[in-house]
Amino acid sequence: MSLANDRIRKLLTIVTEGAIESALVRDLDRLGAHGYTITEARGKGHRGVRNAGWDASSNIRIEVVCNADTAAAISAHLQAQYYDNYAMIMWVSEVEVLRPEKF
Amino acid sequence: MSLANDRIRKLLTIVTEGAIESALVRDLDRLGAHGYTITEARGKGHRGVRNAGWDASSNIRIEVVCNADTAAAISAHLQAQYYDNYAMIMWVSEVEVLRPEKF
Amino acid sequence: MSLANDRIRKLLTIVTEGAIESALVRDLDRLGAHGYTITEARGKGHRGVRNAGWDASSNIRIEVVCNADTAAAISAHLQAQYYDNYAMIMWVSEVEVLRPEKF
Amino acid sequence: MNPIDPIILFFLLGLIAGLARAELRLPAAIYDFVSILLLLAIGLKGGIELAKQPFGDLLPQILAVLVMGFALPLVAYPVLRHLGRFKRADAASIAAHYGSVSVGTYAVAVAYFGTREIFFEAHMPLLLVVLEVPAILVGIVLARGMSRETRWGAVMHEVFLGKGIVLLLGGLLIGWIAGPEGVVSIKPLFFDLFKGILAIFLLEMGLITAAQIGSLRQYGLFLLGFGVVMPVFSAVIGAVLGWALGLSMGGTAVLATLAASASYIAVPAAMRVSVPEANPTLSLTASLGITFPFNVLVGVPLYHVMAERVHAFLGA
Amino acid sequence: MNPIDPIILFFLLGLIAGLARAELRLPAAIYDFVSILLLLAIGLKGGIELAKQPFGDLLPQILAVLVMGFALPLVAYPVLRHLGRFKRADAASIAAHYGSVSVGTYAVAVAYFGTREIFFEAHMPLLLVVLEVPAILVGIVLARGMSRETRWGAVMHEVFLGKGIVLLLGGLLIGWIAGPEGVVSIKPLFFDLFKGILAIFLLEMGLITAAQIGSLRQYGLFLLGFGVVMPVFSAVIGAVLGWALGLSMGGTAVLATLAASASYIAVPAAMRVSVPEANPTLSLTASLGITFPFNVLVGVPLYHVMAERVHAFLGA
Amino acid sequence: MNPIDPIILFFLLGLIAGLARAELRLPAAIYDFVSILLLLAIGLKGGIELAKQPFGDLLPQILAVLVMGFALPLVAYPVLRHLGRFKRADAASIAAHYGSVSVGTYAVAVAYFGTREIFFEAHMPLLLVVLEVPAILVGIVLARGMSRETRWGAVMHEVFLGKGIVLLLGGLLIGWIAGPEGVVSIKPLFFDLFKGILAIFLLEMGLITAAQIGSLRQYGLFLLGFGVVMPVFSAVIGAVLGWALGLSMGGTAVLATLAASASYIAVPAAMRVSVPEANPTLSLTASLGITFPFNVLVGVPLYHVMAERVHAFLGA
Ligand SMILES: Nc1ncnc2c1ncn2[C@@H]1O[C@H](COP(=O)(O)O)[C@@H](O)[C@H]1O
Ligand SMILES: Nc1ncnc2c1ncn2[C@@H]1O[C@H](COP(=O)(O)O)[C@@H](O)[C@H]1O
Ligand SMILES: Nc1ncnc2c1ncn2[C@@H]1O[C@H](COP(=O)(O)O)[C@@H](O)[C@H]1O
Ligand code: NA
Ligand code: NA
Ligand code: NA
Repeated sequence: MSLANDRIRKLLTIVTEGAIESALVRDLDRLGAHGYTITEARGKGHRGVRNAGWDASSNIRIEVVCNADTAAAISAHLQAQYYDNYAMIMWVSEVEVLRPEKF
Repeated sequence: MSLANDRIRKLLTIVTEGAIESALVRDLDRLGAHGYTITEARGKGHRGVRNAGWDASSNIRIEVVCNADTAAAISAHLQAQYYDNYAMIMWVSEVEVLRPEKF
Repeated sequence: MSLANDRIRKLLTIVTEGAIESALVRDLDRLGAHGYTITEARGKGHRGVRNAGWDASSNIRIEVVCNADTAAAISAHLQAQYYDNYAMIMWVSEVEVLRPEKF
Repeated sequence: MNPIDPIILFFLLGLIAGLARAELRLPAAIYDFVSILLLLAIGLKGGIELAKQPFGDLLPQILAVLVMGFALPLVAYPVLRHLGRFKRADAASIAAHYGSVSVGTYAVAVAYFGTREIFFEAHMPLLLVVLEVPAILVGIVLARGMSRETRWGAVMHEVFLGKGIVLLLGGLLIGWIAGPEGVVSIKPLFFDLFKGILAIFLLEMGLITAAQIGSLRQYGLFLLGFGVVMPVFSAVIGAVLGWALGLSMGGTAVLATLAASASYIAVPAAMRVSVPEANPTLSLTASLGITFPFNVLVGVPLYHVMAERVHAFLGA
Repeated sequence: MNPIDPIILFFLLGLIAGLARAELRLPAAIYDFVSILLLLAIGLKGGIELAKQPFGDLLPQILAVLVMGFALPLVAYPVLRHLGRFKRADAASIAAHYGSVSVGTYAVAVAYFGTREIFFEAHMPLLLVVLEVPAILVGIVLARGMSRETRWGAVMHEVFLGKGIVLLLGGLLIGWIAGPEGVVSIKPLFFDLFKGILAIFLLEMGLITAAQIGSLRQYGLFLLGFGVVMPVFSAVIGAVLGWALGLSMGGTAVLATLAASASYIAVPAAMRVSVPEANPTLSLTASLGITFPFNVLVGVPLYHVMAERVHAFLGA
Repeated sequence: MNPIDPIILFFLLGLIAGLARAELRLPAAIYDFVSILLLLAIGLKGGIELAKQPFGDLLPQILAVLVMGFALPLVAYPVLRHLGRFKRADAASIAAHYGSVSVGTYAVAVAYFGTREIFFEAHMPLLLVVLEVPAILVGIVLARGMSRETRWGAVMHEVFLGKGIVLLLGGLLIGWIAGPEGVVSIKPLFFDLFKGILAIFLLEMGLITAAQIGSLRQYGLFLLGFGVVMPVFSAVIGAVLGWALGLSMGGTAVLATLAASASYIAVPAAMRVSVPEANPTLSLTASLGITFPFNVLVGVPLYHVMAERVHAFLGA
C-alpha cells in the first residue's frame, strides 16, 4: 500500500441505537478518542428493521478516527458493554489522515 | 496489514436515488445481505446535482457489510439492474468486523 | 489484497462546518472531482462540540471518490485554505469502484 | 381589479431567490410536512362535500373525467414522439406527466377562486384523485406495450399506494365519514392555515423550479413550446368537458386547470419505478420548470376567462 | 349518537396505510415537532387550571395517584413472570410500561370528552405527570433488586430529564405562572391547533403501530391477551380510585383511561438505559401494537361507560 | 403590574433544560422552519405598513439608522481591541455582531409592547433590515483593511443573499405589494400563530444559549462585561436617535432594542466566510450566551424605561 505509515490510523464505524448516544459519547471521551462524527441512520440487522420513524427505532452511525490502541480499547469496551443488549454493529478500516498529530 | 484474516469482510457503499429504496432493500435481502444501514444524502455526479430538496432529488447512501461473495453478487446485480437508468455509484472496501459470525 | 489495480481509487472523507459547503463544492468541481456525496452530521473535535442544533453548529460530511492525483490536489488545497480557520478533518482510504471510467 | 394574490408572490420570491443562488433552503422534512398538510386538507374539503350529496349523482362526472385522463396522454404522446423526436420511453413518460394532475396547481386555483368568491363545485378533489391515475397507466403501456414483463403488481402498488393518492383519498374518506360537524375540531389546522401553508409550499416550489430551469437550456425550444401549448390545449378540452357535464362556470375553470396541470409528485415516482429508462430530468424540466410557473402565473386567470367564454358561447 | 371522531380516523388511516405498505412516511423531525407541541399544550392546559386553585387541595389526589402508580406494575409483574413465563427483565420492563401512562391516549380521551362536552377536572395533566414516574422506578427495582450496582444517578437523569417529563412539567409551570390571561397570546398555536396536531400525531402513530403489529405473531397469544385485559383491569382500579377521590364522572373516566394506558415514550427510553437486557420489541409490541389501538378505538368509550356505572352504583 | 410574558418562560425552560442536560433537542429542521416563519411574518407586518404610507417620508429615518449601523461597530472595535486585547479579526467580528441586530430580540420586543398595547411605528421591520447590513461591511473592513484581496463579490453575496435578509426583505415586499387586504388569507399562519411560534423558537434559543454558556468561563470577565455594557450603551444611542427622529415612545424603545441587540444569524454566517480567522465561539458566546438572555430578560423592559425617560427629559 502506498500510505505513509505514520499517517495511518484506524477508522471505527459504529451503528447502534440512538437511545444510547449520550452514554456512548461519554465512553468515547473516556477511552481517549479525540473526536467523533455522528450521522442519523436507519437500517436492518439481527434485531430487525429500525426505520427511524420515531425515537425508539432510530439509529446513529458514529465514526471515530484514532490510533490502533484506542480503537482496540473502544471496540473491546463496546463489545463487553453493549453488544449483548443493544442493536449494534461495528467495523474497522485503515485510513490515512492529513494531520497525524490531531488524532 | 494487521487485520486477522477471518475477520475481514467487504463494506459495500451504494449512493443512489431515494425513489428505489424499497426495491433495493428487497434485492439486498434476497441476495444474502444480513443487514444494511441507510443515511439520507445529497450530491452530484454524472446525472447532475441531486440536492435532496424534495422527493425526486433525494439520494440515499446504503452500507452493507458482507462476505466477498455476497458483495460480488450484489454489485453484479445492481450493475445489471440499475446502473443504466438510475443515478447510482458504488464502491467497495475491506473492513475488519468484530463478530464475524454476524455477517 | 485482492483488488484489481485499475479499479482502485481514493475515497476522501471530509467532515467540516456546514457554513462553507458552497465554497467547498466549488473547489471540488474546480479541482477535478467528478462527483461528491454529502450527509448532514454532528460531532466533536478540537474545536469543541458541534451538535447541529442550528446553522452555526452544523457539520457536513463529504465523500469524494477520485484518482490519487485528484485526492492529493484536493487535500493539499483544503489543508492550505481551510484547516487553520475551520473545524475540519479529512481522511483517505482505498476503495474499489465498479465502473472505473466514471471517476 | 383584484390584487395580486400573496401566495403567487411567495412563489416568485422562491423563484428569484433560487435564481440568485440565495442561501435559502427549506429542510426536506418541512417540504414533506407542508405537502402532507395540503394533500390532507384538499381531501378533507372534498370529503365533507361528498357527505352532503348522493355519490350516485357524481358517477357520470367521474366516468367522463376518467375518459379524459386516458385520452390526454394519448394525444400528447404522438406529438412528443414525432414532432419532439423523443425516445419512446421519454415521450411516454412526459405524456403521463401531462395527462395527470398537479395538486399544487389545483391549490393555487382554489385560492384564486376563493379570493374572488367565485363558486365552484365542492367535489372537485374527487375529480382530482380520479385524474391522477389513468395517465400513469397509459404512460406505462405506451412505453412498454402490454408486455408480459411489466410487473403490474408493483406498478399498481406504486400508483395507488403513493403518498399523494393515499393522503388525498384518506382525507376524502375521513371528511366523508366525519362530515362537516365532525371536522370542525381540526378546522384550524387544515382549513384556517391552508393558504399560509400553501404560501410556504409555493416558496419551496419556487426554489425547486429555479433549480429545474437550469436544465432548460439543454433541452431547447420544443420542450418550452410543449410546456405552454399542451396545458392550454388540455384546458380547452377540460373547459368544454366541464360545460358539457353541467358544471358551474367556476367548476369549469377548475376542471380546465386540472386538465392543464402537469404532475410532479405521483407520476415522477411511478415512472421512476415502472419506466426507469425514461429520463426524469426531461419530464421534470417540462412540468416543473415550464408548466407549473406558467399555470400559476398565467394559466389560472387564463382558464378563468376561457371558462367564462365557453359558458357564454355554448350557453349556460 | 355521536359521530366518529375524525382523529380516530386519522389513526386508522395510518394503520391501514402502514399495513398496506403504502409509500407514506412522516419525517422523524415532524413526529418530534408534533409530540413536542402536544406535550407542551397538555402541560399548559393543566398549568392554567392550577393557577386557579390552591395547590394544597390537590395533594391528597396526587398522593393517591402516586400510590396507584407504584401498585399497578407490582400487580402486572407476577402475572407476566409466572403466567406469561417472561424473563425477569422482560416482565419488569413490560410491567413498567403498563404502570406508567401514554400521553397520546390521554390526548385522545381529552378530545373524546371535549367533543361530548363532558366535564372533567382540569388538573388532570398534573396527575398525568405524577403517574409517569413511579412505574419506572418499580420496573428497575423489579429487574435488578435494590442492587448497589444500579447507577441511580443515571436512572434519575433518564426519568426526570427525559423529553416527556421536561415538556409536560415545563408547560405546567409556564401555564401556572403566566395564568389564563398570560397564555392568551399563544393560544392559537397550542390550543386552537391542538386537535389538528393530534390528528397528524395519530396518523404517524398508526404507521408505527402497523410496523409493530408485524412482530405480534412472534410473541403469541399471551401478549395479546395481556395487552387487552391489563388495561381494562387498570381502568377499573382507576375508576374506583377516581370515584373515591371525589372526581366528577368525566374526571373518573379520564383517570381510568390514564391507568389503562401504557407508555411508549418515557418508559421505553428509561428501560433501554436502565434495564438494557429487557427486549424492547416485546414491550413495544404490547403497548403500541395492542394496547394503544385498543384504548383509542375501544377503551376510551368503554372507560366512559365504566365511570358512569361506578358513579351510579357507588353513588355520587 | 403586567404578568410575566409566557414566551420569556419558554426561553427559561429551554435554558434550564439545557443547563440540566435534559434529553431535549429540537430537530434542526424545526428550528429552520420556525425561524423562516418568524422572518417572513416580521417582514410581512412591516410591508403591510409600508403599503399605507409614502416611502419618501421614511427616507430620513432610513439614512439616520444606516449611519448608526456604521457607527456602532466603530465604537465597539477599539474597546474590544485595546481594553479586551482581542486579536484584530476577533475584535472586528465581535464588533460586527453588536453593530448588527437580532431578529429574535426584536420579536421579543414586539411581543412585549404588543402585550402592553404600547404603540410603536409599524415600519420598524424596515429599519431592522436596514440595520442588518452595515455592521457586516464595517467588520470586514476592520479585519482586512480595504485590501484588494477581499472578494467583495462573495461578501456581498453572503450579506444580501443570506437567509435572514432574503426572507425579511421578501416578506416586506410581499406585504407591500399585496397590502393589508391581500394578506388577510395568510394571516392565520403568519400573524395569529406568531407568538406561539416565537415561544417554540425561544425554547430552542434557550437550549442553544445553555450550550454557549459552557464556553463562557473560558473567555472570562471582560466578555461578560462587554456583553452587558455594550447593549446598554447602544440602547442609549438608539433611544436618543429615536427621539431625534420624532419616533413615538414605543418606537424609540424598539429602536433602542434594535441597537442593543447583537446578531447571531446573519453576521456569524457572513464572518465565517469573509473573516474566517475570527473565532466564532468568541462572538457567539458574547451575543448568544450573554447579550441575548440579558436583552430578553432585562434589556427590553429597561429600554422601555429608557425611552420613557428620554421622551420625558428631552420633550415629546
Ligand atoms: N451487515 C450489515 N451491514 C451494514 N449495516 C448493518 C449490518 N447489520 C446491521 N447493520 C446496522 O446495525 C444496526 C444494528 O444491527 P443488529 O444489532 O444486527 O440489529 C442495524 O439496524 C443496521 O443499521
Ligand atoms: N465521484 C463521486 N464521489 C462521491 N460520490 C459520488 C461521486 N459521483 C457520484 N456520486 C454520488 O452518487 C450519486 C449518483 O451519481 P451519478 O449516477 O454519477 O449521478 C450522486 O448524486 C452523488 O451523490
Ligand atoms: N477523531 C475524529 N474522528 C471522527 N471525527 C472527528 C474526529 N475529530 C474531529 N472529527 C469531526 O470533525 C469535526 C471538526 O473537527 P475539529 O476541526 O477537530 O473540531 C468535528 O466536529 C467532528 O465531527
Ligand atoms: Na393534466
Ligand atoms: Na397505565
Ligand atoms: Na446592535
